[in-house]
Amino acid sequence: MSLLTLDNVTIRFGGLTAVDSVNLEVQQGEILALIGPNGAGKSTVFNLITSIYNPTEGRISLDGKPLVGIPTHKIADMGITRTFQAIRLFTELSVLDNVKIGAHCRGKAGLVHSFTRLPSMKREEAEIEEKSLEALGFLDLASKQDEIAKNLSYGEQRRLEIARALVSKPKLLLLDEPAAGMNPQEKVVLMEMIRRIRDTGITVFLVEHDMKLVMGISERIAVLDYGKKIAEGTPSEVRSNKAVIEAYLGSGKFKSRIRR
Amino acid sequence: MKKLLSNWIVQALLFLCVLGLTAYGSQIISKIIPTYILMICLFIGINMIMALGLNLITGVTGQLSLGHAAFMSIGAYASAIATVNYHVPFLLGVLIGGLVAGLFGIIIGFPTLRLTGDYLAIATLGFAEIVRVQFTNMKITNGAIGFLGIEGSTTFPIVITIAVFTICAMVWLENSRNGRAMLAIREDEIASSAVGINTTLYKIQAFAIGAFCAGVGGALFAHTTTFIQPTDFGFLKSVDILSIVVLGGLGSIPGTIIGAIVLTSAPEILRPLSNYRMIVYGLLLVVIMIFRPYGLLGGVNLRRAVRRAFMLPKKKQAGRGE
Amino acid sequence: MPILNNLMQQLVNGLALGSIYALIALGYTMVYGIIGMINFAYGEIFMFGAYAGLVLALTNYVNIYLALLGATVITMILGVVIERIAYKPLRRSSRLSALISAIGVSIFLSSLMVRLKGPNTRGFPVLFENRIFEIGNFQITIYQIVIIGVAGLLMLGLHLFVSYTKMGRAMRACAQDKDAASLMGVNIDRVISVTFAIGSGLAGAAGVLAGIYFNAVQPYMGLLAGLKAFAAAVLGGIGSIPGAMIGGLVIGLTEIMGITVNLSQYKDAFAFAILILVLLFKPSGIMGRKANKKV
Amino acid sequence: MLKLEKLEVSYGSIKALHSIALEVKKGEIVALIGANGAGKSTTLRTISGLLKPSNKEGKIRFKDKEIQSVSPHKIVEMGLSHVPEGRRVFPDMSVYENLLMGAHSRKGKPDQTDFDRVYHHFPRLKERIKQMAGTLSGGEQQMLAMGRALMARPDLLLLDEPSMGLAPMLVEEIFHIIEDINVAGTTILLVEQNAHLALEISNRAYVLETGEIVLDGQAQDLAQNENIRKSYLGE
Amino acid sequence: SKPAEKEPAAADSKEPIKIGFLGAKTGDVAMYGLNTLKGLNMAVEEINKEGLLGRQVKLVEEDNAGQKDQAINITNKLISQDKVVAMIGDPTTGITRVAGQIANSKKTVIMSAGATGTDVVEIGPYVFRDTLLDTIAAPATMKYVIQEKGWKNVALITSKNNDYSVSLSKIFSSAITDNGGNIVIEEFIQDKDTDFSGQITKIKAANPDVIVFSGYYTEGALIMKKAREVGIKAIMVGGDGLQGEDLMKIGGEAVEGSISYAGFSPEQPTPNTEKFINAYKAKYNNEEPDLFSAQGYDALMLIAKAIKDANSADPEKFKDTLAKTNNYDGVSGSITFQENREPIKSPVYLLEVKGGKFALLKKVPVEIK
Ligand SMILES: Nc1ncnc2c1ncn2[C@@H]1O[C@H](COP(=O)(O)OP(=O)(O)OP(=O)(O)O)[C@@H](O)[C@H]1O
Ligand SMILES: Nc1ncnc2c1ncn2[C@@H]1O[C@H](COP(=O)(O)OP(=O)(O)OP(=O)(O)O)[C@@H](O)[C@H]1O
Ligand SMILES: CC(C)C[C@H](N)C(=O)O
Ligand SMILES: [Mg+2]
Ligand SMILES: [Mg+2]
Repeated sequence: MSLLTLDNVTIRFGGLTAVDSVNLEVQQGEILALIGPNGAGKSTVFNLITSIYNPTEGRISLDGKPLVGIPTHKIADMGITRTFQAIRLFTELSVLDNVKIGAHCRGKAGLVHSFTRLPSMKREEAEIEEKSLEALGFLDLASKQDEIAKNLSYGEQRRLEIARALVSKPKLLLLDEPAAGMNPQEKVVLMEMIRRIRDTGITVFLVEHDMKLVMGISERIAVLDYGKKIAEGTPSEVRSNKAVIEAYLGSGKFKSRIRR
Repeated sequence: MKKLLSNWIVQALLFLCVLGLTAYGSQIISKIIPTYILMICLFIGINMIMALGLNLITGVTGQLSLGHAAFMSIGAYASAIATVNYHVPFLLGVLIGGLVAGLFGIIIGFPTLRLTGDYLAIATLGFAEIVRVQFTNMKITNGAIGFLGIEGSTTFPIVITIAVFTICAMVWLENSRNGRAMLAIREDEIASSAVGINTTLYKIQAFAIGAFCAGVGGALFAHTTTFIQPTDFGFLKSVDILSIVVLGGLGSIPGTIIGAIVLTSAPEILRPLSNYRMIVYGLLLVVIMIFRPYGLLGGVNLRRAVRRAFMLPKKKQAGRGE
Repeated sequence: MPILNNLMQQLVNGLALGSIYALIALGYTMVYGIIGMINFAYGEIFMFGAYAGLVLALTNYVNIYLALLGATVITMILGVVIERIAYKPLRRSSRLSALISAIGVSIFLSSLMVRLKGPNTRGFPVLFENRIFEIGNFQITIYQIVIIGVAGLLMLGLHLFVSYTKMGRAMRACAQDKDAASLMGVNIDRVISVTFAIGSGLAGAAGVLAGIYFNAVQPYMGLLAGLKAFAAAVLGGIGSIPGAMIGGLVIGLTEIMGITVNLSQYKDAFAFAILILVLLFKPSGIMGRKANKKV
Repeated sequence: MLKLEKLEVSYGSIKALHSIALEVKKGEIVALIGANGAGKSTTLRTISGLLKPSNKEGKIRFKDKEIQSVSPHKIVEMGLSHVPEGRRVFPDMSVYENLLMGAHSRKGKPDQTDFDRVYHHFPRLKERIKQMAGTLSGGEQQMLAMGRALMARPDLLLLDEPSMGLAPMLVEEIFHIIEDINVAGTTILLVEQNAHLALEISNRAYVLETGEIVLDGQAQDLAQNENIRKSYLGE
Repeated sequence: SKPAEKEPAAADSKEPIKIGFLGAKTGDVAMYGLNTLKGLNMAVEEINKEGLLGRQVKLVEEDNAGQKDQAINITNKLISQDKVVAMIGDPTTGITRVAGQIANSKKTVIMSAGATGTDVVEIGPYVFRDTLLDTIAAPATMKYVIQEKGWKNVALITSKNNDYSVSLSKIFSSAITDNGGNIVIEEFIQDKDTDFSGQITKIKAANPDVIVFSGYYTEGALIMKKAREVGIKAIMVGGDGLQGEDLMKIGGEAVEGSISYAGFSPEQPTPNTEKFINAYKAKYNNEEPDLFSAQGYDALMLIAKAIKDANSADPEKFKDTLAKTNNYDGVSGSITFQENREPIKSPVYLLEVKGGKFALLKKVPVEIK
């Protein structure tokens, strides 16, 4: 059964149709990739799923429950968390706090608890801390827990974003270009991490331009171009799809035109 | 021993002891120190309480508010009306002042929280002006003529006790789930909602608590001056409180405390300069900001600094994967 | 019919008052839009301009134009000096730090003026004869015409300058990303100085004109003027020059309308209530572009 | 064309670069590769004047003039352009105005041929000429950042990860453009994570690790180097 | 009340007798404070020529910037640190009330040289003022305006955020009806407003015989300028808030004919007043003294006289002497303290602006009960 369903989803910005009647299903437990040229509307799809934008037309549902119109913060409660293409960390806070905040929707303590400090709250705090450290360890950031987020290098910041999204144990994790800015070596490590995340039962839906990574880990790939879905299938199907090659992949064999 | 200390009942008892000692100690102090100094300390305390509230709104949650004096005035008038017209006991009056102000914090919170940055700032400023005009035109407040006959019940021990309580409450809040959510909102609203933080809720919480503190401060103020007028709560009052927060170090509780001490006593310390006093005061603000751009204690991790100063070992970190 | 008459007259009154606000707001929004800082000392620069104009006007050798020019030049220099000393060191720290520094400057300037010129309100000498025109059943004075005209022209001029000149573009670039602008070869310090010079010069000129129009100059006049300018600039949309004009007019008209409907005692509340209401429906002001929330 | 000597840079108490030396000759493409946080961007930011060296011995020579204490806008005027990491387009300006900003340092008005050259490489920019840069997609913004730098007709172009976030086809295109620009006479210092392509198009390369240059040489040689293949080419 | 903290200054010591000045030198109301201070400094000079009980008088000046919290701090400082025997309080009612509470509880004399509102001297036996009371002068003025001049239709303007103006308007308002006049329009402004076109347009339509404005001269002058501009012929009548040379400086032609009252008039002065005016002009660069400097001067003189008469600088003693002041010939009129310490000043001077100066229109003697 499909976890997330996009049904005829369209969004327009003024005259521009950024996402155009897209139908898409994300299956429970899979790694699905969304690829397409720059400006095809991939990030916009993520923004639609997380209610940062509201679709002009169409329906989106998680486990059959509609998502359109539900405020962004409730989306996380329902089990979808994400990372951002342009990293959005809580830059002045410590790495550990960043992840703890990621666990927000798993906590219950309210204002009264803050002031009374009852044992139930302490227990919850301890639990959150433990989970957070676990998530940091998972993404190999444990040694940086006291660092201020903005002082991390780009690649570390990307991993921290994933840790923050992961700590709430979502059903569906949306990754927007997780490998951007990483070198090939780091990408290999990242690939391994994404696989391990999936193995804990979390469905992964990612947008990425690095074909080695996309082809390497996804079970299925959907392709967008000018807001429309132009292809969907297994990596090998997509790789050989003519339209995809023309619109997106290119030759894949870059050769310097100049003899040096 | 350690286990005993983490029991909340023991903690609560300890806290009450501290409060009691503070109250008792300050009672003694108030007998020794000359009234002039004592009154300055009293105003430091009042300003500290109000500034801690604003620090929660602006420093922790990142919502620039230029209308804190409005909440202060609401607390001042509400408590004055309660104690004078309805003969409510003083401390209850203070509580009422805080609650009414907090309620207004929520009321102003709802519509204006859609606004961000400077748009929010001007909306809060506008709100404060509207409140002031309203007080000027109300019968029960006696308009511009002012509200007379308030008992001078505020004492140094009471102010210090409330200030200590406020500080503790703020420290607790900041280290809780709620506090972290507020910090997250300051850093990035979109990312906050993406991790499930109801930004509106926490902003309103911050406004409510911040306004409550301002209301309590206002109530204490009214019962110190014994006479209040709408002009006591103008824009410049809001600016004064904001200056305390920023100059001390945005988001820093120790900073706010230092800020309140420095900025409340500065006009008094500068008295010998006589006619040049305010000129120098203005310069002082500029100079402090230039030399400490993040405020007196901005960017200083007090806990770490203390640890370093006393060479205490770092807290053992659990789950360190090495 | 008299009611209608009255209404027309009140409209003219509101327009003139609004133009004054707009005039003050133009320079404000300029600095505001480009440095991205709430320049709380702006009102005091306005006040300094008014005093400079007054002092110049009181010397026998100076006519209105020279007084205006002199005040403009003096406030330009003042603005640039203030920026260099009090704001530049804070450019990379939090916006609120600069705000407090600006508050310090404004306390400094107004207290200094009390020392220099005393706290009294001063009238302006008559620099040119006021004349009253009766159009149909309502009146408009030459002062009002001048104010409305000058505000309109300045708005147009500034708008063209910022939108279409190289300097104007550099200013906007600085407003959005200073490092990137400097990588384009923009001399940030110069752009900011020019911005402050223009903004402060406008404040000075507005000070003189407001001084003449209201005939009242006072060391603390900057506070209210600064607040109204801030309100007008935000209402119109931060950084938008036509917005500042519209914001000023809306606030002026609202105040006068408050008086017209017999709520004089609430007129300021009225103006701010309108401001808040407008913001609730248009959270970035009348002419403000919606903040680009692309994620 | 460009020469760095004993350059050290710190962020507060953290030293990001330890005595770097590096040279770019006229007409070359030189690649600077290294892991995240190695200090590549820091190096570029220091060259273009956004950061200042933290030591006195640190020297940067551009066209035989010392520029380590010259302000960024003067360096641009001397013919050095820097496409910063993360694009940094002006979000509230149109694409067209962004391009105009690129030509800011040049005397007089940019002519149509400059625009045509940019449109030729990036036809999409022409489609979006009136759109606000802030609403462009990530890739579109990268194109704009590149296009904007071209408008300055620089002698030396610093590129900080130009392929980040670009679709594969565009990555290729960007690298072709880099070559074209180079052929047309612009010297290039290129920072890239995509070491494959970077080494493919450059003459020489430097490898940076935690603020120190650990290796340098001809690009082809480095591409064959065992260590490099393992740590930077992911093989 | 708490015990006094200070040692009563021994009468035979040669230490100077300290008097505090508590007023605004900066901030919105600085102008009143500073003018009061000028009068005070003159009084000090004069007293010190002869000495008081063989001692000198020393003025300790502090600036409260018009703020109540600062006023509290200063009052405490003056009493507990500087050990003043008396304070010349802030000229505004608001701060006098706050400082009065403290001074009274610390048994230090305080005298305001400007407060006109209610609930000032009621605070206690140490609180005084030497102002002409609006409750006496305002009805007298209205009687003149309505009955003698026959201006029955009144436009009443109040500065809504000014406590003085709001209180005074209430008095004016009942005095107008008492004397058979009627208020054809009531308008509101605020202190620091500069544009009054909206209100004036409405007033013009109401066509009043006279404009009664209860606020300060700055706004008064600007209102009249606007009124003349739109062709209103009626003159302005107001309280002692209109007293100040700046009324004419700002208002010029437009305030010609305006009527206001004061306990002080530079015209037809008593010999005492004349002496004061000349000395003031000599000291301050040919500036004319105003109501506040005159009342400030009188306040200190009154206190000095009480100290002298009581032969003691102990406030507990000389406050009673002070309270018995009868028909003191001050430069701002003759002053008598009633039973309840409220001052009666006689006569009330009705002044008219004539040729850019305040000219005496009428002296209204006040009966002392
Ligand atoms: N808030 C907005 N206002 C106007 N246009 C927008 C907005 N958000 C996105 N767009 C436009 O929608 C299109 C799709 O953008 P989107 O960011 O989804 O692309 P993308 O597929 O993620 O591209 P990339 O791979 O470069 O990140 C782009 O042309 C972009 O300019
Ligand atoms: N503004 C800053 N403040 C403090 N430290 C910084 C700052 N910018 C960078 N650093 C630190 O300096 C080091 C070098 O950073 P730099 O950005 O130059 O790396 P990079 O090689 O460009 O990495 P990437 O490939 O991730 O872009 C890193 O450790 C980083 O954490
Ligand atoms: C300064 C004075 C005009 C003050 C006024 N009389 C008052 O009582 O407040
Ligand atoms: Mg994207
Ligand atoms: Mg980098």
